Amino acid sequence: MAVLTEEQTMLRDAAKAWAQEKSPVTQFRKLRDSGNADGFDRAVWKEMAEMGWAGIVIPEEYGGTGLGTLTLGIVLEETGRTLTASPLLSTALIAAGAIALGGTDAQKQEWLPRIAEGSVVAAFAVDEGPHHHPGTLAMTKALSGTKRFVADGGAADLVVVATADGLFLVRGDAKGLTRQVLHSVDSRGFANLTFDNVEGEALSAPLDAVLDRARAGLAAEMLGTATQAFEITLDYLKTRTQFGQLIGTFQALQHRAAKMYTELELTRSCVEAALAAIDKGANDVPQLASLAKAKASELLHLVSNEMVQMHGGIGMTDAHDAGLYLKRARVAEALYGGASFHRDRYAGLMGY
Amino acid sequence: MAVLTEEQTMLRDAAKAWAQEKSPVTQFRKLRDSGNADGFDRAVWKEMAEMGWAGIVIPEEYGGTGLGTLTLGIVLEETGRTLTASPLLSTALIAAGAIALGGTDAQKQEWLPRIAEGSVVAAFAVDEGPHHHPGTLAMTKALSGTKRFVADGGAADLVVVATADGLFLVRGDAKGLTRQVLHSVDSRGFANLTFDNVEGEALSAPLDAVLDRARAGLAAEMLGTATQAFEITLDYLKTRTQFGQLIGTFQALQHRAAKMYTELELTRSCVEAALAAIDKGANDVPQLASLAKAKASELLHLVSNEMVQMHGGIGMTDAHDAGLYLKRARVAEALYGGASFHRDRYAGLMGY
Amino acid sequence: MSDVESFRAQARAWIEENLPASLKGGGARGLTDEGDSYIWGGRRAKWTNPDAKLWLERMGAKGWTAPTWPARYGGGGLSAAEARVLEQELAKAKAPQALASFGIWMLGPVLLEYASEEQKLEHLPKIVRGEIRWCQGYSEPGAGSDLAGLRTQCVDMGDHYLINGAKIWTSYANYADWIFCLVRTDNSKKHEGISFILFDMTSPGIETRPIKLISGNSPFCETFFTDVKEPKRNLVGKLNGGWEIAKRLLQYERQNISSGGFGAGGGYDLPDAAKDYVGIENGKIADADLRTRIAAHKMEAQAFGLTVRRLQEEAKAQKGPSPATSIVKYAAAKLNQDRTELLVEAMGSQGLGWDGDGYKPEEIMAMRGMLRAKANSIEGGTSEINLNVVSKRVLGLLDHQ
Amino acid sequence: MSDVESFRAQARAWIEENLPASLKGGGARGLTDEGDSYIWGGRRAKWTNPDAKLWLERMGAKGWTAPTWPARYGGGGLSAAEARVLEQELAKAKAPQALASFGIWMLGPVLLEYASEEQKLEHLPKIVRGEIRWCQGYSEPGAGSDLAGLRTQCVDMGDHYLINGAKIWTSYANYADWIFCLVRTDNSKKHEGISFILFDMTSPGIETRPIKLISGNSPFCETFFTDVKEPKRNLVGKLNGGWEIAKRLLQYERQNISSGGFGAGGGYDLPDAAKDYVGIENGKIADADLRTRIAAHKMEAQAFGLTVRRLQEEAKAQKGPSPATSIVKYAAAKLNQDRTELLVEAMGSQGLGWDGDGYKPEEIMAMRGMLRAKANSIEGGTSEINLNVVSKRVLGLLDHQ
Repeated sequence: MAVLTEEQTMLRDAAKAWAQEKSPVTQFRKLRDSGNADGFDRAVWKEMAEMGWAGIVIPEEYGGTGLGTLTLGIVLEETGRTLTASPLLSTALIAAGAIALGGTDAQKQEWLPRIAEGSVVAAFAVDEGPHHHPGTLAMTKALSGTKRFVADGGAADLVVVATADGLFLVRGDAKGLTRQVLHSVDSRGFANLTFDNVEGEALSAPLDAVLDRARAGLAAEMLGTATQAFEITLDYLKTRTQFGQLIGTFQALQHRAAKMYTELELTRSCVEAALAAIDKGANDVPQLASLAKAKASELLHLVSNEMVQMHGGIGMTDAHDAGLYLKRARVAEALYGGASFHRDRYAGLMGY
Repeated sequence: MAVLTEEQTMLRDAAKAWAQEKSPVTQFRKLRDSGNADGFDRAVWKEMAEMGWAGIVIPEEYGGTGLGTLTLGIVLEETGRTLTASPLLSTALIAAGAIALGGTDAQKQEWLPRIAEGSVVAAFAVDEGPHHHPGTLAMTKALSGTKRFVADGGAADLVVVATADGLFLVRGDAKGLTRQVLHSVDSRGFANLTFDNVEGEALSAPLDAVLDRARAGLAAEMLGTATQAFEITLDYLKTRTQFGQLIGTFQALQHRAAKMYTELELTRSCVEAALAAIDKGANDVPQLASLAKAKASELLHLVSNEMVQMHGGIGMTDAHDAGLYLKRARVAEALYGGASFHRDRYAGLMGY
Repeated sequence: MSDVESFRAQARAWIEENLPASLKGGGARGLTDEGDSYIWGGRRAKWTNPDAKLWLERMGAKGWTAPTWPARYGGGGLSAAEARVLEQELAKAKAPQALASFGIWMLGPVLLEYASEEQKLEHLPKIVRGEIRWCQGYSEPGAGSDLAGLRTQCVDMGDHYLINGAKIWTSYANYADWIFCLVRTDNSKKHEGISFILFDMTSPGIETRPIKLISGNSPFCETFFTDVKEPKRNLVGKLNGGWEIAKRLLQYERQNISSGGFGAGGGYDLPDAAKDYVGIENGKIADADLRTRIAAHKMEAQAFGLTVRRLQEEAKAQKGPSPATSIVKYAAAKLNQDRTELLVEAMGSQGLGWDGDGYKPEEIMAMRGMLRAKANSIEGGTSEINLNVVSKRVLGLLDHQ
Repeated sequence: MSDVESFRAQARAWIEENLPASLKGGGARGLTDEGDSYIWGGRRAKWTNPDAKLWLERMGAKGWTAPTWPARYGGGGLSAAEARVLEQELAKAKAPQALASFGIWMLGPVLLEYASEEQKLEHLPKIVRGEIRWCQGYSEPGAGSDLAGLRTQCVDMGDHYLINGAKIWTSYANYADWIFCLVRTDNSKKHEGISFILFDMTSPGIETRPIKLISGNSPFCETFFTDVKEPKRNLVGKLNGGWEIAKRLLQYERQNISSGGFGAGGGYDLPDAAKDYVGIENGKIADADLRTRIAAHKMEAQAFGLTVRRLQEEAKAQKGPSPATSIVKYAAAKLNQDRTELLVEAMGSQGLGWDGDGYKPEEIMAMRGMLRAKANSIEGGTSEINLNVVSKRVLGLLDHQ
């Protein structure tokens, strides 16, 4: 854990308490079983906004607290721990960050206060094929075509659309915009959005800067998810008995647990460095964002697999939470580029 | 171990007995410490030839036994176990195989009987850069340029030279051929051969077929090397005590040992399949040869590292054999293409 | 013509004549109401395609559902060579497997070895003909990897046994007619207090509860026994001698579930999926990183296939399994998990679907297959147990003293 | 100007004035007759470059070889902030390290904590000035990972101790003046029978034998003690209380040998080597497989560097090391081994040289560095021991009961 300010520490403690007590995994399970089409509970989102989380990267003059990306990352980590489904990443980090970064004063005035108060849900539409490949977008300012696998795309009142001609803001009720809600394995609110000559407003934030915020923020959420998955597994190692022994006394499992812990610590450093670099406006944001997302993807892949394996048969049952972690893991791993994409990008950024 | 014929079983037993008793690693160590420039002991090579090993792939009419590549692979595995340094691979398998495959009757008459009796040492010169890349040879039939890292290139009486215009046979005393003997980490007889308009005789064997023989044969030797390295390590796990326990009772080491054993068995299947496919003239020799060499490279890399690690400090000393296995491993891994090269080749052969 | 070749001609002719037309050419699906492509038989079978029933009856009558079992127990009485020929001819005709059966794969072989003549004559023919569908009562909630820690009580009541307890991971217990079951007949010893018993699942006091898995399917049940009475003649082997039978049966289980690599051959081929979803550049899968990992995986798969074949050949030559067979289950599990993960990865966001219009059936199958494959390293002995077995029995390493 | 900034100005001026010209600008090699670039000091030092001696004397006189040690023991008496500034200024001037010393890295910190005032005054100033070179007598042939199993006997003879036994992996014992040594002073207990003692390597009865390593170097010795007599005042801490000191010293050892990633930053940079030896296609390393693995490794290296920095910051803020520091040694060892292996692989056959004309010095160094790095996961506690420590002390997992 990075050295936090007093404000950050208080916010983290509040977020942890809320997530563990008010929004444990049982809540997410209920949401999933309810077949909610938004992929999140609007009342819960309102509650989160009331705690000020929707405005963490929004300047005070537009109704936020302007505490920055690292601070929001701390909250995302805590909500990620319990698989809390909400538009915190897409709305409060990505869309709000993009508008704060590149919006005109009018755009900021129009959207940021409403995001901060939780009355607008926003989504970020990037990919046009099954793989993340922002370097080759076909959509232009004419805003026609299909954006795939848009997080919170079903519920969004506002869509930040990436095109070859830059970013655009599109209203959820814009003419020509149609949505196909997806039933993704993680039961979140993904949708395909089809644009037919839709009207939008240019937003002058660089795509890469917005994407790197998305990646670092998602990596923070994934770090939380992996941390809690690891802790649940560690608890099981300390309680499950086989052959008259706690299974956590078997050295082969101990070494695997120690390696997971090592990966958790290494990934934490990358995530925190990427978030801090964004707040500082540092030059190395692109490489740190790719590092954080790649490491978080590898970490969560490993930990979610080990969670199932170390739980044995019980981990294979739908009644246990391991499957929920595994399913969310695979989605988060791929979103905004998997480890493979980011290794390639990192090498390219470093010139080899 | 493949199901062997009676003849193969006898040969294997004889090879195993000879390698373990007459040519244990202490012999290789002596050779290394003597600073022998050939990288092998000519008296030992004579002895191996007298046992008929130099003629295993040579037809009976040319003084060999014509038992085939799989049979020679069985012997290579046994000599590989004890790091026996000899031109068995380069002369008896590669060069003899190339001439048997594509030589004119005159070429066969001239070279094969002398190879079978052990009076000619032959080498195979392919690579022109530090990496194996036979698809882009610059040397042509004019036979000018430098061939690098030629196994047994220092001692060779005959060199099979790969060029963009096909293979050529070049006599060791040919005008314009100069040699730079290398001090490689495995203390074998590698050399750089520089050709200045050298006279050679075309040999009409396909380069890829000869290379695939080289790869499968080397993989067999590496399988033996890895097998013995594993057995030495397993013995140490059964005798070394720490914390009042044999270290082989620690489950983390047990699982690593079991995984190595798994890799050994998987690799054995690939090596034997590649050798058998060569003897059958099967269509899938290229993919099986790449499979065998890639797997053998990965296996030996793993086992040689684990050998040092599981021996602890003693494995780091020059007095212990672990270092000799490690050093030979790295050379054999790279020769005729490492795992990386062969993964790429395999994917290409399979059309993706 | 050799005997084997003359058998081949007979087999081919028989198949040509008896394989119902609707099942020819492979690809048969939805043969039964369970919606899968397997014919499981049994008393409760419901046939959506009557030709599937016909095929089972014809094959069962020949004993070719269990080709090498003795004819006196209903088997085909074929030699190993003939059985291979039959297999080849069935494959050529792309005939569906006439019977998928834990009775044939697991129970039958141990009955042949351990059961009384009376028991063999009672059970084996019904297994061969697919009349009785069996399930396996091994694991318990507290006894997974430590199978011998099982606690289901079986008490000798003089003229019958009284069984109380619970099993878990009983495959398709909700569809099975009979169960082969490990029970505790002596509480004072661990391994030496276990017996192997068979009984009818319609006996009073048995309840099955399907377990929903993360893949969405329910191939397993929890099974509860409350004062279940069973005749004493259903005990196989000696009282308290069940552990030896249990271990032998596990060997058959591991061989069967892993020798085919958990079906790693089937479905969307990885390189094809990668080409379709990632694209091609200069004839290569466009993502070089993924391409490398796919190639490495395909090489592992080929190495595995060559190993299974080699071990079979060696076993034949040596009249017994090589110690190396113990690596097969571990390797097969890892391989299938790697394959299904790579398939999901190759499909990108299209591989992340659960259901609904947004995804093609093969995309849904890729995700569910990946989730299902997580069990490969748990079912039939965890990979950790497999590695323990290799290190102790094959490599001779010891437990802490 | 803050105090720290005014210190920066002073330090810079002092370095400018006192760093001998021949040592400026970095890259200094062959400073001593041991042929390496380190200044080890000690009574037996032979100086091939007298400026190296001068630099050590000047830095030692300031106490800046041990900047944060108290001035009364010869140290620099600097605050942590000042010490960082000094380090930065020395780095800017590319000054060679004035003293490489196990005395500073390992012994000094435990003397400050455990030694008597008299012992501190005797030994610490000589360490700071590089007058006495120390070696470490810990491991024994039968006691490697199980360090507490050591058997070197130290018997109380009334007016002196009598020491008999053998040590192994004593770094540079053949060059050292004094040794800090673990000895057994009670055979009836394991950990509670160990004491920590210092003595002069020129005492009669000590023999050192360099061990040749697979890398060709001999940085370690076997060291034999035959009836070595030592004054009783050289015992540090309590009799039979050495294990606590030993463990603390090991913490310093692990921190020191791993926090820099075993020097993973130095030498030929991997991507450069790959470009030079493999070639470039479309601006990328031509071998896509190798490129991917190099990128993955460089990312690990950056993650490691960020982690070391984070742990330092956390330790500062919390006034004590985070439990996560125990992962550093393990991670550093793996990282350096991966780096050196990739460098050898990138160089192809040019990375496979031992010596001779056929190879450039950096090529030979790549191979020898790879071989040397194999010890990283053994020295100062094996990776297996590190993982045990993490699982027990950090994760709270237990031994078999």
